[in-house]
Amino acid sequence: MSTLTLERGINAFKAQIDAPMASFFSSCVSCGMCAEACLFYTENPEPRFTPIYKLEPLRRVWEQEYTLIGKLKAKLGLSKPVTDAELAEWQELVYNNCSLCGRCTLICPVGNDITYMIRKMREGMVASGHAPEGLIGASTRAVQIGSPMGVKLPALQAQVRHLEKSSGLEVPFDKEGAEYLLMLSSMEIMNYPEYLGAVAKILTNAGKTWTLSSECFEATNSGIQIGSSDIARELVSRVVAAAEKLKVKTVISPECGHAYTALRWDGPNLIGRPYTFAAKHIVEVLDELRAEGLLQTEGFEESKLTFHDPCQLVRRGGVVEQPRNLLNMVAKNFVEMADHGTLNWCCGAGGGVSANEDAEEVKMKAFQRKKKQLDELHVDTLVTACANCRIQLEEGMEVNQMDIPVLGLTEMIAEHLVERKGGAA
Amino acid sequence: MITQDTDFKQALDKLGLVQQRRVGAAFVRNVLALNPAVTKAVDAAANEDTTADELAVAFKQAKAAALDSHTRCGSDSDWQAQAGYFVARAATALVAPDKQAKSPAWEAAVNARMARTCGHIDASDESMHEESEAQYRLLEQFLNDI
Amino acid sequence: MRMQTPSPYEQTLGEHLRSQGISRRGFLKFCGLLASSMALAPAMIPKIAAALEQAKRPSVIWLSFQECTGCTESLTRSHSPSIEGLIFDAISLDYHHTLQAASGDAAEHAREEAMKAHYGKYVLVVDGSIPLDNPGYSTIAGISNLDMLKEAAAGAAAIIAVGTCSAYGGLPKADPNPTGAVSVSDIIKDKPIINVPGCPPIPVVITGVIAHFLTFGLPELDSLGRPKAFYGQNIHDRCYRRPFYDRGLFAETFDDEGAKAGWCLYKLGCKGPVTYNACATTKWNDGTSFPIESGHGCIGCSEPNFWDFGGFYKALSIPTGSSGQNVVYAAAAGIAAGVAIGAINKKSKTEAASSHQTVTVEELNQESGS
Amino acid sequence: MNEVEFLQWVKGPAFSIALFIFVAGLVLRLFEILSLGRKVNYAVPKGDPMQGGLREIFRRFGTDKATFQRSMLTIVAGYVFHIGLFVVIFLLAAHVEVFKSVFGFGWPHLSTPVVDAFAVITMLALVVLLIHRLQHPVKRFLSSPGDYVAWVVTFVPLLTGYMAYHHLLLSPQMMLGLHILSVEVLLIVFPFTKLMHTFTVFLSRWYNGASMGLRGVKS
Repeated sequence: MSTLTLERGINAFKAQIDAPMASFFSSCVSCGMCAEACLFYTENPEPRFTPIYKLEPLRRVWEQEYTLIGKLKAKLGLSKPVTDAELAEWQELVYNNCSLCGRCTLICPVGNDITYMIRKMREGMVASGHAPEGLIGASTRAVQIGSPMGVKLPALQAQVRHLEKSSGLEVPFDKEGAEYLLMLSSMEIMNYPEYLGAVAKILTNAGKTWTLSSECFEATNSGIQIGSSDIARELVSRVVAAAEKLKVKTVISPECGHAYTALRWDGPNLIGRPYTFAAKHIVEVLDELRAEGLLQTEGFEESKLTFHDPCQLVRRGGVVEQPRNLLNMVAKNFVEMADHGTLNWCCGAGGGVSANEDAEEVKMKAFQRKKKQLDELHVDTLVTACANCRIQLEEGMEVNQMDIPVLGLTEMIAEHLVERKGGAA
Repeated sequence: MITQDTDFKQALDKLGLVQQRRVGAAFVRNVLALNPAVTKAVDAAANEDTTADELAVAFKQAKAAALDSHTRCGSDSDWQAQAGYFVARAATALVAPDKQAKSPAWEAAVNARMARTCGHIDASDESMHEESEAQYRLLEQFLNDI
Repeated sequence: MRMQTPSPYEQTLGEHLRSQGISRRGFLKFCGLLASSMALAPAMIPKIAAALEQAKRPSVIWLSFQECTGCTESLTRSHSPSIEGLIFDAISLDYHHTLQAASGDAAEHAREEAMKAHYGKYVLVVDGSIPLDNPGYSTIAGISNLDMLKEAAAGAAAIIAVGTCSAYGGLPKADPNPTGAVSVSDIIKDKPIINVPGCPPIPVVITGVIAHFLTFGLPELDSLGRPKAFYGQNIHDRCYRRPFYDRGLFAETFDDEGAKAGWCLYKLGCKGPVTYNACATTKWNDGTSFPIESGHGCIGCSEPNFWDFGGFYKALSIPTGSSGQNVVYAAAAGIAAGVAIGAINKKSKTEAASSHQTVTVEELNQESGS
Repeated sequence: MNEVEFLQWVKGPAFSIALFIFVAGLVLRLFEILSLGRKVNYAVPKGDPMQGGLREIFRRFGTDKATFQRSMLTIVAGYVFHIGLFVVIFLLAAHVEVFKSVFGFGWPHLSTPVVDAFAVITMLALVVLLIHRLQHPVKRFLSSPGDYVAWVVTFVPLLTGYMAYHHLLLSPQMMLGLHILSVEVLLIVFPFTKLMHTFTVFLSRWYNGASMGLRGVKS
């Protein structure tokens, strides 16, 4: 049986390097500003956590393979080939200390998309056998069981029964021709089952047809996080197959940022063709319902609250206004953090970081950035729209003894929902 | 005789906050074996003399227990351990500060059912139904007592 | 004071001048002019006078090779009464084929005689460059310039290379240098050589150098063999138009408002910033003016290779090559190389992509291969 | 070789060689980069990549307030020396003449003392940035020999140009020769060092901006 080798890793680097990356590497002037944009550096200021440095092995492969000077240097023995030991050393930088949040990409004065390159670098890390254990486990479960957390269909069905019983709502499975196919993240099934209830309530109330798929309910894509297009393709193909089989118009990506990126942006490129359906984040769908007048709320949250922008929504998805539109429907005292919207700081646990047990300490250090942002504001409540952000934020609050409850946006909207005539229950 | 959730919920909604906490405590006690770490919080909820300060302490402990037992994104699901998480969430709902508390008894009931289900979730049996039936009886008993 | 022999060659300069009826007062005035032209302090005048008084009238042999006689013209067209004139009285010009009365064999005979009589003591002045490609390019009485120079240099006390041709090769050496012209210093390596470049050199500088040689011996020279006393000044630094340069006011054409207003001629090709000569201070035609004052940029004639310096009317900063064409060729070469390298890059990328083996979770869960 | 021949050499053959390598190198490098290609994007765009690319080319000249505060020295000194370099390179009369000789057209220049002042400020900014690079833990850590080479080949032409203008230290020919030579060194190493960012910065901002535009990210 084949094994993962350094050679395969370098080969993956070579296959991944494209014109934008060559341009990015050519443009970097080592100004160090990306370090200041990255919470893994600002909260743990070791120079090796500088975003661009995390790409050093990839940069060297580019230089040695794709530049005249680099080829010359290599011939003259002035540059050494990337070694297995180096890649092993870089694992911590590429996985534990990067959540692919895209802040460096936004700040870089020469315009380098560092996040894009780290995502690509992970391809080589996987192929050379340097992916972290946690993500290997998640990817394996995702491929073999259908969920990175090993959640099986019966578990979802049990949650659905709970929901149906307690709410009286119908939660359909495999309803062909439904407008929406609702995807979930295992995080929601396991930790926040109320999310499903909230969406069910809102969609049903809006008079929309929607369904779950018994063949594929998991939207998160461990393949993207670990950085393997092969695995990511396998996982996203299941979503596409389910959606196309049920002939839905829109697939709803759950409150999980990276799932959205995987489904919305990477998916079509992984399968090599456009989708036959639209892919939207739940917040986008909710905002559309709001705009159509199908989502009406009553009452307001009295507490002073702020919104944590999930990085993949704002910086990699352009979803900035939608959550604010929704929040303003139900919150009177909504305040913004100093850096919000596209400039928001990551929670510190996305992009696969939270799947790596040895990133535990790093993750909590990174949370300090969020703490600083929150400390400035003195809010009572923190709202977000990503299950993974939510867990990290809750944990961070707990560790730092901050007494700010973290709420999911969808659930908050559902609580204030005005039940329409014609909508069920 | 309560036979369905709509009646169950309506009955719970009629109760005051302190009473909701007390009956909710009864729901959680029914599944407490799955996470004994929140015993103190459940006790605090059950006792109508508990002060706001004591509640706040209990709330913190329950929250900590919930965070302690949840499953991280990407890590392998352990439904047995996850049961403890739902017990802790149930307890947390019970002892939430007054202004955050939104139908604590209902929340506790739902989470307690989830906790019960967790143990059998991969087997997909109907234990959930048993737990809600148990809760209906507990509520009826509570309503009789007051 | 030593006893002088009756021979005119052995006369001291002082004696000779007096015999010519030049007063002490006139002599001191001459010394004063010398001092100022050499940029010496007035306190030096008595020393110059004393030194000149005692200097012997040296024998001077003037050889003209590939030249235009402009240097001699410059010298002789000077105004009288001039120091130049006086200096000519002060030396014994034993051979100068343009100026001497004798011609033909008689002239050559005079040269040979002077060389023999003053062997090791005479001063050799050279104007014009020496062709090395073919001795026939320039001969005097059938003797090649090279042979004549070598022979004359052998007995010379010092050589003064007058004019840029003899100092640096001059116009004959201009690209493509058809005669293989070289300077005196390219041939003669064992004698002190004083370069007095200029096309032509300023008359007073020629005579000043001779006077300096007579009074104080060899002058201090710069790295190009020029006496610092006369060539220590940068034209640009001494130029009266310098304030315009500093203010960034340049004439764009020879007849625009800027030119009329006397603005800096840098853009019109003035080489003043890299030229060392006394023009800006000594001036020409009895102190009347110098080229820049007449509205033309300095052509840098006292500098080596000035004729090949990218054109008299091109600004100093402009590269001499044809850059526009160069850029086109370079771009073409870049495209050719780029296409080749791009193809190689593309090939290795395609190879990498096609040799990619699908990563499976089974592989992930193995111990990574080493 | 005397100093005049040296000056003549740097103005003549050396400049031609340097200019050739510079232009050919630039073109070659652009081919090298662009030949690696980019995959077709099948995701349904949320916005116009073209617009996003253009927007980012310009937006990244500025920065948000917090980033400015965090990287103030880098940004301010960086701006000063980039503007200074622009003024010195493109607006000195002598340099305009050079460009005119290459392109066949020129443009107005600034008065020499103004450019001179810019040169001094630019050198100061560069020195400040070098010290910062040597002292700032991240910058020092990131800096490769290439970064220092880029600094030196940028600084030396400024210094020699300044000294040539003021007739300092060496003879004007020698200094002018060294100045031109240092520019030639700059031209030769330019395409093969980080100096290449002068051109690729627009390409990089474009690529990044196009990706942002496609995703509907407005910054």
